[in-house]
Amino acid sequence: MKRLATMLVLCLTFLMVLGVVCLGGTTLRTTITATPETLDPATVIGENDWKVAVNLYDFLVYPSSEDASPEPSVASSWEVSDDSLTWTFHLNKGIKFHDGSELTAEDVKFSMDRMIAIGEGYAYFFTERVAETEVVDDYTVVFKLSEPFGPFLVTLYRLAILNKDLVLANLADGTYGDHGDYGRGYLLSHDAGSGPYTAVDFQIRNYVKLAKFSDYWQGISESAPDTVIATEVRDAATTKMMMGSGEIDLAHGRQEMTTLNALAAMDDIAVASIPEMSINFFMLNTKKPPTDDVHFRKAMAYATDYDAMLAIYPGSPRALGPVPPQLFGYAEDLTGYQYDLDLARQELALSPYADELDRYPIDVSYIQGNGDTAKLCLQFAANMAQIGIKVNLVEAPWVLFCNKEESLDTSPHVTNLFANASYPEAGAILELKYASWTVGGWNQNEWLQDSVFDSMLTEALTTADADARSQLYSQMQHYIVDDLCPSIYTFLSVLRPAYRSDVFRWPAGEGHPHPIAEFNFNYRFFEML
Amino acid sequence: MRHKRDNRSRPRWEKFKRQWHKFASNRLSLLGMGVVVLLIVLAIFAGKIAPYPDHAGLYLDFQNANQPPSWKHFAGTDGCGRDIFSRMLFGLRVSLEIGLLVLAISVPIGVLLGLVAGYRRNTWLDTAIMRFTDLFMAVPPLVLALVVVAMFTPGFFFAAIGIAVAWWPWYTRLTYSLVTSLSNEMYVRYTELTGAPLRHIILKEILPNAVSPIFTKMSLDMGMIIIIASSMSFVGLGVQPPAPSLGSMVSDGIKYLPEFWWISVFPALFIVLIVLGFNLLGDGLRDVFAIEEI
Amino acid sequence: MRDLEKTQDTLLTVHDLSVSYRVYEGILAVLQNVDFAVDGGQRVGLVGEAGCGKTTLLKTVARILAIPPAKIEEGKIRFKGRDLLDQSKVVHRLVRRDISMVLQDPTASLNPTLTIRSFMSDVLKATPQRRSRKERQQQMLKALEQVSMPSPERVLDSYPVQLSGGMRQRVCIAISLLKDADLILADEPTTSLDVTIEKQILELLNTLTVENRKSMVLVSHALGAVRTMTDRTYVMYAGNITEEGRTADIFRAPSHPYTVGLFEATPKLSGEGVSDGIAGELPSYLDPPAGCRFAPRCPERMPICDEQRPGAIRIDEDHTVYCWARANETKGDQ
Amino acid sequence: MQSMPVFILKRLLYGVLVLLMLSFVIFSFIRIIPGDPVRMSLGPTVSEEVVQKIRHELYFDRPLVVQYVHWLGGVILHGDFGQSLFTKRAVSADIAEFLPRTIELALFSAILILVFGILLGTISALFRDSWLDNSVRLLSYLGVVTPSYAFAIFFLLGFAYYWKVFPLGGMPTLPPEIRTTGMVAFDALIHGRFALLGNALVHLFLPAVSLSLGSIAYQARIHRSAMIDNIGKDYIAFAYVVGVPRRIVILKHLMKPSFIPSLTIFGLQVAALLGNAFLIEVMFRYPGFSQYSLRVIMAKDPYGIVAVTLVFGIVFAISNILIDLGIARLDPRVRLRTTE
Repeated sequence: MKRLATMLVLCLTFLMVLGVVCLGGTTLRTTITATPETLDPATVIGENDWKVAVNLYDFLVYPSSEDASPEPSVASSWEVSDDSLTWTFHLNKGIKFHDGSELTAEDVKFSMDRMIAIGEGYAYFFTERVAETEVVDDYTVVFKLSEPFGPFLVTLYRLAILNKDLVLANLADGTYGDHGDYGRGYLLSHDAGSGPYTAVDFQIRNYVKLAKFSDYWQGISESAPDTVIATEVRDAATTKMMMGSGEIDLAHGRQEMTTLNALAAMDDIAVASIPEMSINFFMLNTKKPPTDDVHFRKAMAYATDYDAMLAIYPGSPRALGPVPPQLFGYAEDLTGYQYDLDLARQELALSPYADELDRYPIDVSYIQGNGDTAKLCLQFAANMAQIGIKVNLVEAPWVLFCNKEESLDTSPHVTNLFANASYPEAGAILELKYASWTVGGWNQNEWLQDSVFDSMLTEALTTADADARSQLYSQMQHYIVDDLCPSIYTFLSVLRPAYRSDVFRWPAGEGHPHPIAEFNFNYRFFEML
Repeated sequence: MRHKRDNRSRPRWEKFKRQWHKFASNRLSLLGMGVVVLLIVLAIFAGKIAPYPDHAGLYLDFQNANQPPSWKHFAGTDGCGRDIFSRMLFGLRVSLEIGLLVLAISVPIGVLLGLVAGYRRNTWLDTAIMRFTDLFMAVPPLVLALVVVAMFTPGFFFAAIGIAVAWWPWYTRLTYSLVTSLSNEMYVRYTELTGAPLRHIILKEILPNAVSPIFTKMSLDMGMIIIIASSMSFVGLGVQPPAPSLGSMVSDGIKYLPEFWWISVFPALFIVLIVLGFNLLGDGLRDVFAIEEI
Repeated sequence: MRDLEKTQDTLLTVHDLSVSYRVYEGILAVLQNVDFAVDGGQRVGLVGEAGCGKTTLLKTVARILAIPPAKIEEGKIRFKGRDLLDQSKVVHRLVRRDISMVLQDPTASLNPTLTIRSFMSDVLKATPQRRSRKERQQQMLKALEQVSMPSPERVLDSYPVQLSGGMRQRVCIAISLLKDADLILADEPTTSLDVTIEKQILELLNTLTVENRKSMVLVSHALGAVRTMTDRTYVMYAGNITEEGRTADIFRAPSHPYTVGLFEATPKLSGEGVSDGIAGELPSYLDPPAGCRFAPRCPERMPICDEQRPGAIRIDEDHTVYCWARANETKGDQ
Repeated sequence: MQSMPVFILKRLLYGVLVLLMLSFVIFSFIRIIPGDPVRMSLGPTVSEEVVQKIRHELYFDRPLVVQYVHWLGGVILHGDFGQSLFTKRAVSADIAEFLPRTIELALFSAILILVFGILLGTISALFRDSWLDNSVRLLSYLGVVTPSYAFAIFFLLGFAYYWKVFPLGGMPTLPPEIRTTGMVAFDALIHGRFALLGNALVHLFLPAVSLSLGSIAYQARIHRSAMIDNIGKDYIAFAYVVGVPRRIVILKHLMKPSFIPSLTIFGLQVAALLGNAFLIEVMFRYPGFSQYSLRVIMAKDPYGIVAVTLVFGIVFAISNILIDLGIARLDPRVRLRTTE
């Protein structure tokens, strides 16, 4: 059997050589936690989907690598009416889609209409806000809003521009009237974009293969990788092996600490750190006893040993409130909560459940698979035990976890989760976390449903003036953190992709991570060595 | 009636002694029994025996995380610095509990249905029951169990339910075949002729003779069930942490291979030992009762 | 005069053979110092109630005794002047060529998964002479016709299950006659058959052996058949030869009390023992009586019977019996 | 013999019937359990109209029976198993993508089981109570009691991490142009892509072995005992005594009847294979059907789950029928009974 084995191995090595020869050019081999489900940018919100999408598609405006503020991209310039309801965008000429046809205002309108019609993914930014989209001429497009929407520009980071003709040429019958399936079937495995890379091979659950798009309208440097292969590798052992043997150049950033340490120990392997617009929450259910009592919640917030938790995620900055600091509208003057058992006990004493704690054990649910999260929750449970609160840990597979969040009675007292801002403004995460209309999802276990907060949020979002909006945001953060304390904010999430520094250079590696995590994986800015 | 029963019971006792003799004459069977007894003792007194009983539940000591096996920690420690040996002992307890629970659910149901179907042979009832069992034997047990658990919520209880759902049909089958063969035997015919009521025939004649095969199958199944249960924890649909379960200990360890091999290897070996014990015991019993491959 | 024959062409001699079985409960001493001989062209009957070791004897001779659990404690078996107990190739070939056997139970002796054809052709392929497929075909048909099998072609291509008991037995005989062995061991070829077929089969064996001058050992409960078909008869009880001699003499004047009882019980004889003929049942082989194994059931039992085993008593020039009672009688005569 | 087709047909029909009932049971399960899968898959930010629209597309707003019948129609008429809520694509497409690989894995292991199980069983039966026999028996005992994932761990540690003779897992992808069956090794073979074939085999090896070892052991045990109690049978003795050469007696007269019980067990082994494949595929990152099933099961993906159970049932039923045919082929008694 050993002989057979060695024979087979010979074949294998031979094949590897063969493979490299065949591919030619430079290849960047990277891993993702899961392949996208589809290449259709209108229907997805997942990190992995967008890591790919930013390479396939272009956007009217592109987030600056400094503060994520909008910079011209497909749109060379834009202006907004005084009532801030009419947005006019002037497009660059000669932008080529991957099939060679030119990107025009028609395509922009089509993409917006399609997104709203389908109504999935990030469509909720625009539905009921974008009243209509007008094509003035080939290079001018106008969005008419039904109400002012402050973050409108930055939400356009999520409007990927599709090749209208290509999509329409590939309609299958479906339920979108004369648009058939609106090209969803086609876009499952094809892109229809103008981005720096085009998808050449996509095997779901397996890998995506991108090829450089040579006549990309902004130009693309020679040194950028000619081919990018993103393989789905979830399990740490394999990642370590493949990194060690040089089978992959860039590992996804969601490794556990033990794995990262093992990786960092290898030579030529560096670990970049990319702060995400995302924070780790212990989400306290504000409708279920005992966590429905604010004093109880504050007690928990004081009883949490934040440093111990940061020790599990070394290098992650402490979070004081729900908003990551790099976001527009972050309240600098938040004080938050510190580990202080005396304060914790005082608060607990004020709560009606103080003397019957053992009658109220609390369920803490977290997602199976990541050992660090598990440690986090174990730590949390240990802390709660210190003030006499009994904790049952419930590890759930991702989807079962989501299931429970659907209704109030099935959702646990506490969940631990990272919540991610979908556009670089405080409003994004505040809405996601605490608005009444986002309950029933895994992002909000608080079930806050607080009318005061809702009205503040609506006001903020519909405020066009930046400073005024920022003001409102910071008020909201104080209201949430100081008065309601619906969540315990542990730390800011940081992506830690390990990569072979001898194979390529990239901004995130040079200490200039892009403020929006997915945009760090625009391979146009990579430099193969 | 009474003295008739006495007549029956004395030979039974003799029979038992003879069988025990035969069983004891096979070293492997004795070994199996020894292992099983030992395991049961370990499980019961896990709290006393385990060097670090508190490590079974919520316990964190990141300073001592991932320690290799040593005199302090026979099987090393896991990512949270918990003593793996202690957790194995409690995991054993959980495994046995699940095994017993599954059997406690599936055996009575299975046997009952089997008896009914067997005794109402060639009636609509028989057909209905046996077709119904086919339904549950149409997919691999693990698949069925996983589906059932996924429907509800993962955890000790539903894991057991899930496995039981996939398991009872085998007992129905077994009992059915036993009844059909036994009821052809003379003495049951005889009781039938004497007009003893159905209940009497089943309880007094069939059941006593069906006990040993069923019992044997149970001890053989124990191993299988423990494997399946651990497989379910392995994919996260079994017992939930911090409760230690051998299966999830193994799967947790996998991502730490190869550096921290002990995290998953020792629990895996322990599972092997458990199953080995029950199989040896079961095979011993099978030889004694001279039962075909169940 | 018989001694002359013996020296001339003794085909098979079994001398002082003891065979025992190792079993869970202990050691079963079945055959005990058995002496047994078959001459060329001679047909020998072997009678005795079920379980008295006849089959063991034949299987030992045919070398198909399962060892273990069986074990040959002592004794010699000579066939055509060769020692059958040695495992050399020569002997092996000799046995395969010249000894054939018909087993008790035809159903058990035919492989349920093979057609009669494939079985027979396996046998034929093994025989020394080379045959073409066609010749083999004819050979098989001939063999089947020999045993007067109706529609042999159909039988060839059928499986044992498709045949009746009688047909199976004939097939077995046909197969065992395929190789023309010099010695045929027929172990109760007619149990499990109804009387008419029994008659046919026995006659069949009779004619076949007579025609091509074969030697045969016939084990049978059908004493009538043994009487008509055989030249010599051995009577066995519990692993001992109790009486031997010319068939005619033995049936005319049975001497051993067991033989007497056996003959009286004739009609009842078969699987279920001899309760009507002789009181009691076979001794357990685990610890057989030290003396004469028949003693416990013997009507003429004497003290000595329980202590010593009786030696051979010649009551006639070719009629030997192993019995203390007879020994005393002969003394009395002198 | 002539009415064998009828027998097969009967078996098939019955199998289909059982599977239909099963799928219906699962369906009703999914409908009664709390939680709205559609809303679940889309998240809270998606507007109610959209969710309602998709519910309607997928017949979740109709009565159970209507939905079931519609689904069944799809399956029967154009092999459409409905749409997966989570991969957002036709379940049938997923099945076509993933099933072949698992089939290949299972076939590979099944062959290993049959060959080595029988081989070892025969050896230890023929050399009964020799050291060879004893060691085989000991090993097979350990094999039987060791769960497949334990094997997987040991092999990963040994062959993948330390000696590095085998890859850690995964499976090379099949270039679309040579995709015929979707079984990587097989397609590579029939298209003469030997480099790919070698690569595929090297990736199949560890999973297949860890998957089959337990079954091999069990198979060996069964075959051994089957042969041993046949050795004692009269027909073997008879075959010897009428002069059939030893070789033929063993290979034919002894083997053939011994196959009957061990083939029956083999049927059960195949079932075990399909079950264990779950963990093995997870551990070796083998992009197969079991891994996919696990995903949809956990996702409570309604059509996914039904399809998965159904597919397992079908594979299961087919393998059973094949086994039965094999037995009928071997054992005239069975064959005659069935054709009576």
